[in-house]
Amino acid sequence: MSAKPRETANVGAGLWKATGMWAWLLFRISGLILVLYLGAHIIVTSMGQFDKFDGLMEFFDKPVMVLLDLALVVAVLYHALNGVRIILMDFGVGIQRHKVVFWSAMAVVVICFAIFAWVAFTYIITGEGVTS
Amino acid sequence: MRAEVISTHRGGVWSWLFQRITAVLLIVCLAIHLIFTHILNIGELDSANVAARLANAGLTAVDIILLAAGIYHALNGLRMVLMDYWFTSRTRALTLTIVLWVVGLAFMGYGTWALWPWIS
Amino acid sequence: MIHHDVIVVGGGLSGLRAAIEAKRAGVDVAILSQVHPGRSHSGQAQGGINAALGNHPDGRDDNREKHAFDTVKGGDFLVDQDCAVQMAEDAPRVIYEMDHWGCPFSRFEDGTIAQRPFGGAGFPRCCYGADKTGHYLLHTLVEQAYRLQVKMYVEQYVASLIVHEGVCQGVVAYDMIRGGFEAFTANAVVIATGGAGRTYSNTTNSLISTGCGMFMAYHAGVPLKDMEFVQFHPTGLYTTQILMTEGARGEGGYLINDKGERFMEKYAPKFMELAPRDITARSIQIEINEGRGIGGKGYVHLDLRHLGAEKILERLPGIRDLAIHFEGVDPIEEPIPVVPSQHYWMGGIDTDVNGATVMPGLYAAGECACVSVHGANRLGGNSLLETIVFGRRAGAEVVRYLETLTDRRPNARSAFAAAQMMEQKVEELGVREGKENAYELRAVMTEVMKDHFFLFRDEAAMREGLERLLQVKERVKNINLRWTGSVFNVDMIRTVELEGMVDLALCVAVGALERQESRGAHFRTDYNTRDDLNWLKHTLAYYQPDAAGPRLDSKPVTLGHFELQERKY
Amino acid sequence: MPDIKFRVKRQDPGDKKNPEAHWEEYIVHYEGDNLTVLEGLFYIQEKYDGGLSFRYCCRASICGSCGMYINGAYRLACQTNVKHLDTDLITVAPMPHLPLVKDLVVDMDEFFAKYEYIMPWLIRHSSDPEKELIQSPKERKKIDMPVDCILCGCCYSSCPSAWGEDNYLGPAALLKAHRFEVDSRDEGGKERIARWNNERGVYRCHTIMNCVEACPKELNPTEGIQWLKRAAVRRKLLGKAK
Ligand SMILES: Cc1cc2nc3c(=O)[nH]c(=O)nc-3n(C[C@H](O)[C@H](O)[C@H](O)COP(=O)(O)OP(=O)(O)OC[C@H]3O[C@@H](n4cnc5c(N)ncnc54)[C@H](O)[C@@H]3O)c2cc1C
Ligand code: HEM
Ligand code: SF4
Ligand code: F3S
Ligand code: FES
Repeated sequence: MSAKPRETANVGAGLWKATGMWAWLLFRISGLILVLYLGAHIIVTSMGQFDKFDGLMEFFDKPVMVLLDLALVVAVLYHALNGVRIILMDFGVGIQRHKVVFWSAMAVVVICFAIFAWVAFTYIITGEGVTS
Repeated sequence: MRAEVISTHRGGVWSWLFQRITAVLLIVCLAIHLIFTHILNIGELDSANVAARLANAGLTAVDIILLAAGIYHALNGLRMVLMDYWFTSRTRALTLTIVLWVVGLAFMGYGTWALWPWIS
Repeated sequence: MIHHDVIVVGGGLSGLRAAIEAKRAGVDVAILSQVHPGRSHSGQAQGGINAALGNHPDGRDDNREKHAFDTVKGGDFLVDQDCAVQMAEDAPRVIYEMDHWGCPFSRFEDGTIAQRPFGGAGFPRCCYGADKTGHYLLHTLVEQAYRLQVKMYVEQYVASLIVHEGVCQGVVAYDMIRGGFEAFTANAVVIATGGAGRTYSNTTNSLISTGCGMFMAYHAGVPLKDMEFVQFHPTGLYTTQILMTEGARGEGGYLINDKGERFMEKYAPKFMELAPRDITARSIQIEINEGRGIGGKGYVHLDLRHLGAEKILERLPGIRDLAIHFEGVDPIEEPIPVVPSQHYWMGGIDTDVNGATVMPGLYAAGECACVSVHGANRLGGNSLLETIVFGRRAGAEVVRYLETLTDRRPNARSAFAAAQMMEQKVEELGVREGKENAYELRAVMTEVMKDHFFLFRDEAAMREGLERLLQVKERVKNINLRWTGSVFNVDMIRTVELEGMVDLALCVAVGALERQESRGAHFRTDYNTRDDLNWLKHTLAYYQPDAAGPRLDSKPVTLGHFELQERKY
Repeated sequence: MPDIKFRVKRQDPGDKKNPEAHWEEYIVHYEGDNLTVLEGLFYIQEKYDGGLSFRYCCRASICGSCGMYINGAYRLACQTNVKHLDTDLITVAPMPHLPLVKDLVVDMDEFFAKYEYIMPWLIRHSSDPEKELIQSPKERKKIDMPVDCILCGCCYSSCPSAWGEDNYLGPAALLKAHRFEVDSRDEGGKERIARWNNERGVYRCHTIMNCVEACPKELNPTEGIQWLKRAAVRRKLLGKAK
């Protein structure tokens, strides 16, 4: 028979292999982390009222905390860029090729993160900010 | 049929829409906020520094928007997550919404109060 | 025991249309179906549905009269002409109604329903929705049934009729999801269970087209009409016999033999590939038999490549998918290997133009019925039309019948007894000592039908075939059921079915042997011409509980609208 | 000719002795170079175990009966040629996250209840013309994708939003809503909108896209759902129906 072996039916990725599934799970988790952070952030900021702010800031400037900050940055970046992808899809953009859009967004995440990491490590190593 | 449970739910377009609008606001304001507060001032964050930054009316406005949008977005996001798991019925969902609004408004008040001394 | 005024057996197009019509008249109607109605066999239909709408630029002169004539001629004059006229008359109306109900027909530029040429028709009158017309029509009717809140009992396998003193009063059904038999009583029953294609091993039909309704009625004493007329479609996929619609040729596809010739030139110079199905199918088979199949093998090519990718993707996307998935051939790049395959059951339960059978309270519509609008050979696009036209008429007739009834209480004892009988029968199947295997027997039967009662028939071969069928019938008595669980027992259904299918096969065999002429799909090499003097009549087959085969009788064909003439294309 | 091994998930919740799920293996023998998974299941039923239950009807990928979870992906058993799975072990399981009836048969009642709930029929208020309703090819094109849905339930089973005790309408029902909302002949905006424009309807879709991945007809339910969300906003802000 002249039949060429050819991909038959849509052989989708299956539940736990699908990009969209992980994208969503991580998005949800990052969102929740951010909610917790936001709560903490408001409370910390309010410490200015009680004159504890500077003490706390010094605490946050410790390298360990800066590393934790970086984790937060990942969460923010991931959430923000995947959020952009979702909003694009709300406009009907990229529904046909959501994976391409997803990985492009991830590339932007990596780039932004690199900038943040550079700033942070400069600080950890030299103890000085990039602008000063 | 369980499908009938759904029929008690009404609307949802506003919360959906505002989630997007606040997201857009967030991405703009957050970028400004992060760059000015964290990148440019890494390691030097103290009350004087923050006060100096907040003396700029524009940046203050950004922070206030950030606060409002952030709280709405965060709590509405939280609501969306919770409504997937336990707060499925109309009554539960409604209770959740009300509670979150109260919490949100409280935080908004508290957050503004916290920002106040910086500004004045 | 569950009661409804009307029970419709089968959720295909005809069953749904009948139920909708009755429901609209305010009658309490329920559909019982072996599968969810939206999964019925009707959804497989591809090509289209005929109606003389005159939307096509080349079809402006088309009219109902011409549609009726094409139908009669296509059916080799075995058609009851008044019925064909009625069908053509009703056609535009039911199509417009389907459109108003939301059927997504394809459209012409001016926004009217698109039509394409189809085999045996003088004008392009086949309304279509891409190449998924059946799917679209079926879903439209399912939607309407939901809208009207027609009660649907889904996944109920109907196993027998409840007959009380010669009147049909309901059915006995096996509940596949919960298990067990249940009697459903009713004042009228409409059978719409579709064809019996699965009695052949090489069929385009779905796996549930086993003719249940036909043999239930047959066993209850209702005659089956014209069972020897079985349609073979020219173009089924070589390996799976999945249909490549006539629409593919309607859109301009070629049939090509090994030498690269468009061989239809020889057989139907005027209509070419669009000759009626019996003629085209036989032509292909002759090519294959004479060694001009592709590479000498048993198939020819259906070539669509010259239509171009754009047209194929727009008009025949489903065909392309099927060819890719099931044959590994992309019609845009390669010709499709096709063979003639069993396709349609012209015969069926003998009914009048309103779907009424000889048994009071029992109605039939769709492929399982034989109003006789297809005669000896159905034209493409006419059977979808038949299901809707006659489903509607049967639904209306049932309502009229209910009005004439004075006593509306079905006999509970008969119903109970009928349900119990089925239960016992299945129980007995499970404990029987026999060693026959239902699947083996099914394979034997379907092969016999394919080998002995296919496109070309002759006395000797058919005698042998009949003999073998009788053996199968004998052996069926020794089947024992291997699995007796109560829920979703497919094994049981397939075993129970087999018994009835053998009876249907016997009707085909006996009828075909008896009819010593060639007419439409029934072609005998030993009597290769039509014989209007002796055989312009319908065959009726009656069940005989004590004999192996049916008792045959005949019935005149209604003429009066069109002159008999030789059938040339 | 080739043999291939099938691993089938079996479970008969009604069986008192063995109600638990378990896997069973069968060797399926076939001739030629084509065997669909559905044919394999028939082979098992005929040769090994008549008790194997599964749905089937058209064997031509149009009726939507045979959606299953085959080798870790949603597929129609009849449309899946084992040769294209490139392995000699075929794992067949029922569609996950739906109530099980037996073996490969899942309960679709709720799926259809939700389908019915969104009013999947053309709603019209003006009186119908004598002939067809005029619909241009351009307008017809808008429903090209959604009308091909075969209601197989793969997308519904795959969507995390619909799992568990949640009452999310699910991609298939919403795609149907879209199919009618975009149909130029439909006038049912007012009636239907309340059915899908709510927290158990379109807003429960988090654009996870599993449904797109799962659909064996390669449809895109998400596209329809997103269209609906936009339609709801348009209606709220601009008061426009279509
Ligand atoms: C591949 C293919 C393509 C076709 N294309 C065309 C075409 O282009 N144009 C055209 O005009 N015709 C076409 N036909 C023919 C046409 O599709 C059928 O004749 C028509 O659909 C029959 O419809 P029906 O309503 O009579 O029965 P079906 O659609 O077969 O419905 C039968 C119903 O009965 C139910 N049922 C069966 N047995 C039982 C039982 N024991 N208990 C309970 N329920 C039962 C089934 O569940 C089903 O719902 C095609 C046929 C095939 C096979
Ligand atoms: C920086 C820019 C941000 C963008 C572009 C963004 C975008 C989005 C979008 C589009 C959604 C809706 C997803 C849906 O409907 O399924 C969403 C959900 C959510 N967002 Fe954000 N967001 C941002 C920042 C934040 C922040 C700062 C927080 C927390 C404080 C947050 C918390 C959440 C949560 C908890 C959800 C719900 C997640 C879910 O349903 O799975 N987001 N976000
Ligand atoms: S959208 Fe696709 S997966 Fe979902 S029911 Fe329809 S055909 Fe099946
Ligand atoms: S998987 Fe579900 S959440 Fe939305 S995109 Fe598909 S319906
Ligand atoms: S059997 Fe119909 S889709 Fe597979």
